[in-house]
Amino acid sequence: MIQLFHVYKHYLKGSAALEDISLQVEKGEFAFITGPSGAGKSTLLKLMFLAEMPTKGQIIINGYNITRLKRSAVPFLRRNIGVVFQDFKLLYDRTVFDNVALSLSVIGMPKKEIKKKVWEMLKLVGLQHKLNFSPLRLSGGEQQRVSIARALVNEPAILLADEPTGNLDQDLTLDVMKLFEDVNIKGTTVVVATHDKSLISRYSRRVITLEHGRIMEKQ
Amino acid sequence: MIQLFHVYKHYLKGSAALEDISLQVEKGEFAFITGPSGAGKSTLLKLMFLAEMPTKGQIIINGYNITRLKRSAVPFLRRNIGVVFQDFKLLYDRTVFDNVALSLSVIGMPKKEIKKKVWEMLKLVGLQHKLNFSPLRLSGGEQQRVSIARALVNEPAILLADEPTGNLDQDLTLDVMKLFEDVNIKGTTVVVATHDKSLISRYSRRVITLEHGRIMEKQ
Amino acid sequence: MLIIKRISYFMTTMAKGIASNLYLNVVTIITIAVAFLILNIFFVIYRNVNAVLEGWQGRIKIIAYLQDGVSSQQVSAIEGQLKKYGNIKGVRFYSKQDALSEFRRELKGQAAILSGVSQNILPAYLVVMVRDRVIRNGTVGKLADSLRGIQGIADVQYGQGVTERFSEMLVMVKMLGIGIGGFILFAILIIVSNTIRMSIFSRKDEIEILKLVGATNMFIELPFLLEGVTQVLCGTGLSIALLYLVYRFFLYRLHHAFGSLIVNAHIVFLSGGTIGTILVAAAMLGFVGAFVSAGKFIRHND
Amino acid sequence: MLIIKRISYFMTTMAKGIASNLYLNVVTIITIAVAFLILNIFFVIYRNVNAVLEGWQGRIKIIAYLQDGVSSQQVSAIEGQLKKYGNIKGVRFYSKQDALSEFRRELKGQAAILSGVSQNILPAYLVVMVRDRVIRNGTVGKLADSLRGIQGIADVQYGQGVTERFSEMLVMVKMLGIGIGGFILFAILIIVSNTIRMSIFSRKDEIEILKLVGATNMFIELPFLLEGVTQVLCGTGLSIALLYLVYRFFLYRLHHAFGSLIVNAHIVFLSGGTIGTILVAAAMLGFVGAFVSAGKFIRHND
Ligand SMILES: Nc1ncnc2c1ncn2[C@@H]1O[C@H](COP(=O)(O)OP(=O)(O)OP(=O)(O)O)[C@@H](O)[C@H]1O
Ligand SMILES: Nc1ncnc2c1ncn2[C@@H]1O[C@H](COP(=O)(O)OP(=O)(O)OP(=O)(O)O)[C@@H](O)[C@H]1O
Ligand SMILES: [Mg+2]
Ligand SMILES: [Mg+2]
Repeated sequence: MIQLFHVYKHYLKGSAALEDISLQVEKGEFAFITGPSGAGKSTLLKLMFLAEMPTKGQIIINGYNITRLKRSAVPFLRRNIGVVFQDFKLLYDRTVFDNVALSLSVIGMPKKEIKKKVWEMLKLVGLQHKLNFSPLRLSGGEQQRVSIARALVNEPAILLADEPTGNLDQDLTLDVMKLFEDVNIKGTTVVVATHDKSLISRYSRRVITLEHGRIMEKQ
Repeated sequence: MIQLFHVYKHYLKGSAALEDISLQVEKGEFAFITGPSGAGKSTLLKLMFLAEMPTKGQIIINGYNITRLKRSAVPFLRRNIGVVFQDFKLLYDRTVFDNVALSLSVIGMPKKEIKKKVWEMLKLVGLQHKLNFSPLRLSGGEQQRVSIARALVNEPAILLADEPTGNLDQDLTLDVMKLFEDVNIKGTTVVVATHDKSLISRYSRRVITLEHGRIMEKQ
Repeated sequence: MLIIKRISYFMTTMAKGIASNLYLNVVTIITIAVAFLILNIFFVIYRNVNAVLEGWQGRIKIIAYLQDGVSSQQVSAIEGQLKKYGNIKGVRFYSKQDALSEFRRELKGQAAILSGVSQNILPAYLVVMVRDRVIRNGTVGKLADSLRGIQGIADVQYGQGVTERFSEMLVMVKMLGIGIGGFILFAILIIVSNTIRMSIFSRKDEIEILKLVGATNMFIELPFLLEGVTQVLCGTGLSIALLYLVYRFFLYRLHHAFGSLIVNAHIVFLSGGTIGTILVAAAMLGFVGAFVSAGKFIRHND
Repeated sequence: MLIIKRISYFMTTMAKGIASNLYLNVVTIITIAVAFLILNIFFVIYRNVNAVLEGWQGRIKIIAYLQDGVSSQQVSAIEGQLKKYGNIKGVRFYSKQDALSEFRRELKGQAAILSGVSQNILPAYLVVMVRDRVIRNGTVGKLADSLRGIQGIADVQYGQGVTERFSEMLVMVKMLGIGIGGFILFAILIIVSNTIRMSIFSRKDEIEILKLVGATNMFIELPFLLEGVTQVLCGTGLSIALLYLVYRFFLYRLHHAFGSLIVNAHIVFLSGGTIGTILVAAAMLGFVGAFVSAGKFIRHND
């Protein structure tokens, strides 16, 4: 469960990115965050997995108040959260396999198990034949799918996806959304930030709309 | 004018990215390249501005056969081509202003003129107030618009845009497309690679569809 | 424990890190090797200069001229008295006859000037060998003066001025040695910590991403620490190999050519124990360098 | 020309480059400074050792003992003959009387043994100063032998063995000097080219992007070349400043304390001309280092 209480985020330089955000995403919920470019979607997700700290307010993830969390506890909280980054954040000097395996390596899973899980995950996003490529050798959409695979491979309790289909064609977009729905059915809380109106209208899910750092409407 | 005759592209590792592509984009034309993820759209654009060399075939840009071009001539050809990269390719240790000014600096334009041109261009993409920010401090969509500004600021004869609206909301997408149409009217040849079917259907322009590295249909 | 269980992961990650930054690593290792080699060559020079000085120092002695006509009993008595001095290593008696042959030996080749010198004109004397600490303390003069009071001793000579200078020179060489050696060591530390920092710096994306997927600091740091240790070990190993070549083809030959002139002690290569100590120290240096750098970029960057 | 017109662009780009990589640049500059400082300190040591040896060398001379009863005309004739030798710098005559006073002076303090030495027992002699080149050639013995044949000369002495050893020692110090100096210079070159490469390496994205927007290689390269030159110049300047401190607070004082003992020449600080030469050489070093590195990453990477 994700709870935000009167959260503000001001970056050092520049105006407020988020202002007075209060919201609650239940365990197992599927929510879209939308809004125009620069509205604060990515910032909101960044707060949720502790990439940024709020300027003001309280954030509670899975029962932990993350503004009070000890530094050393951060990695363990993050292991329950899979993240698809808007800019992919892949390691270009590792193979596709290694990139996806990363989330499993850090929790000390045995090699054999990692191999099996990564292969299955890559197959789900249609990249099993590019296993040993560097992400540098992949197209934009392929890189995005590697990023998605990495976020999902350790079956996290929460999935945060930032513009996960920006580089995907319609067929792949549907495939990826199907994937998200599947993990959602298995109990994972899913939060997807997107500017794609057609995507949102195709799925009748909760939509949180941001504009200039404020929540506009809830549904 | 862009002409390709029986062009093939095989990357060192992996299967063929493009196979037997022949096409012609007239001076002043506006064309979409579309196709599923991994079809070869980015590769096709990369060939056009000499980021990659074709494995086989001839490419003629503005009358120059680029497969026969001297190395030292490459920069001068590139100055006539504006490119919006799928992954933005911004300098994160420079300001937004400096990033956009780059295309003008390399041709030795006086500082004062650069200042004026860059400011006007940033205003067109709605980022004039983020002039002195590092791109690191910008949202995904904002970074994409910086990339667009840099491609257009030196009024190139050819504009190649790879997925230029992947991170933009609908309003901004329309703004950017309007910008592209404007430069097209002024005589610039525009080639836009996109997987966004709705974008293509909104504008009745020529569409080149790729699939598995081959051209499927022309219109 | 996770760390132990995943040892192969850390080793392969380190190996991948080195491979992906091969150029940087090679340069780092060469730089470390060169720096250590400079230190070692300097060390050899220092040891030899010191050996020369110590050799000279061994030749410093006090000569006590005896009064004419002292009997051999009196000589024994004086010798016995001198041997009780804590600062005196040994005493040797030269009779008038000995004195003449010594004098002849010293002036060998200049036979002409000796024609008029007979046994009678030279006094008998005692050569007093002093302990090293006296020379280092610069108190040879004091000791000599105290001998002057002994019954039967006519005069005392000890190369006035020269002994003091030797002590000063020894101190100076030692100071210079420590100063320059310390300085080079400091330079090595700067270079090592710099190169390890570069290595971490060039992988800061990787560090960021590892943090985002939930890696602990320890997990991120370990391969870097291993890399730092490996780098410095390789660099040091290389420098020892190079040093051996320098020793084998330069110093060793030099020693055979001019050895007796410049060095009293043999120039020997580092002993196994010394090499071991150096390698352990190097490993620690690499670890500390990597740890400090890692601290800056990994731990303090949450 | 574009290059000239845009000089301010290149300067600001370089400055921005340095600022954005401030840490790397500071470390680079310090590393260069340290390396140059080591070289300079070594240079000072080398110069002083050399000076000591050259001082000793000045004292090497040939002594030609004259036959008893040569007249002063004969002496003048011999002197005249000797002065014609190209390898002889000067000749000085010591009469029997002079010889005795010299002998007294040398054995001063050991007055006891002189009591029986009268004027008659010492021969008159000539001191022959030889040119440096003879010593360096190691042909003092040959020269001495050729003097033996001259009418009126009874015997010739020249410190057999010692002169040859001095020549050998001089050659050795020079070899060691060139060897170690060259080695340190090589080490500096590795370090400099390494750090400049790192600097370019850390900005390879920038290079790629500049190429994509149509910059010529020259345009991309120039700021890096300027940066290389600036880095090495700053490093060298810093090392000269440091050297001055070392000189002022260490060597200079040492010289005043023990000067006469260790050095014949004064220890002086680098002259303005030398500093100028060093800075020009450093600038060229930086340029070459940057040019080579830039070649690898910029020109050969189209
Ligand atoms: N540098 C490279 N080395 C090897 N293979 C490559 C390289 N770049 C691209 N490819 C491969 O070539 C094919 C075409 O890639 P390209 O980037 O042109 O696709 P795209 O149509 O732009 O896809 P997307 O919509 O996902 O960006 C893909 O299969 C990709 O994996
Ligand atoms: N590190 C930062 N420092 C300063 N300002 C920032 C930083 N990151 C984001 N911002 C600013 O905060 C605002 C919100 O950014 P955010 O990335 O959350 O937008 P977004 O909704 O994800 O937009 P997009 O759809 O374009 O990705 C923007 O105005 C952006 O410029
Ligand atoms: Mg965003
Ligand atoms: Mg693409």
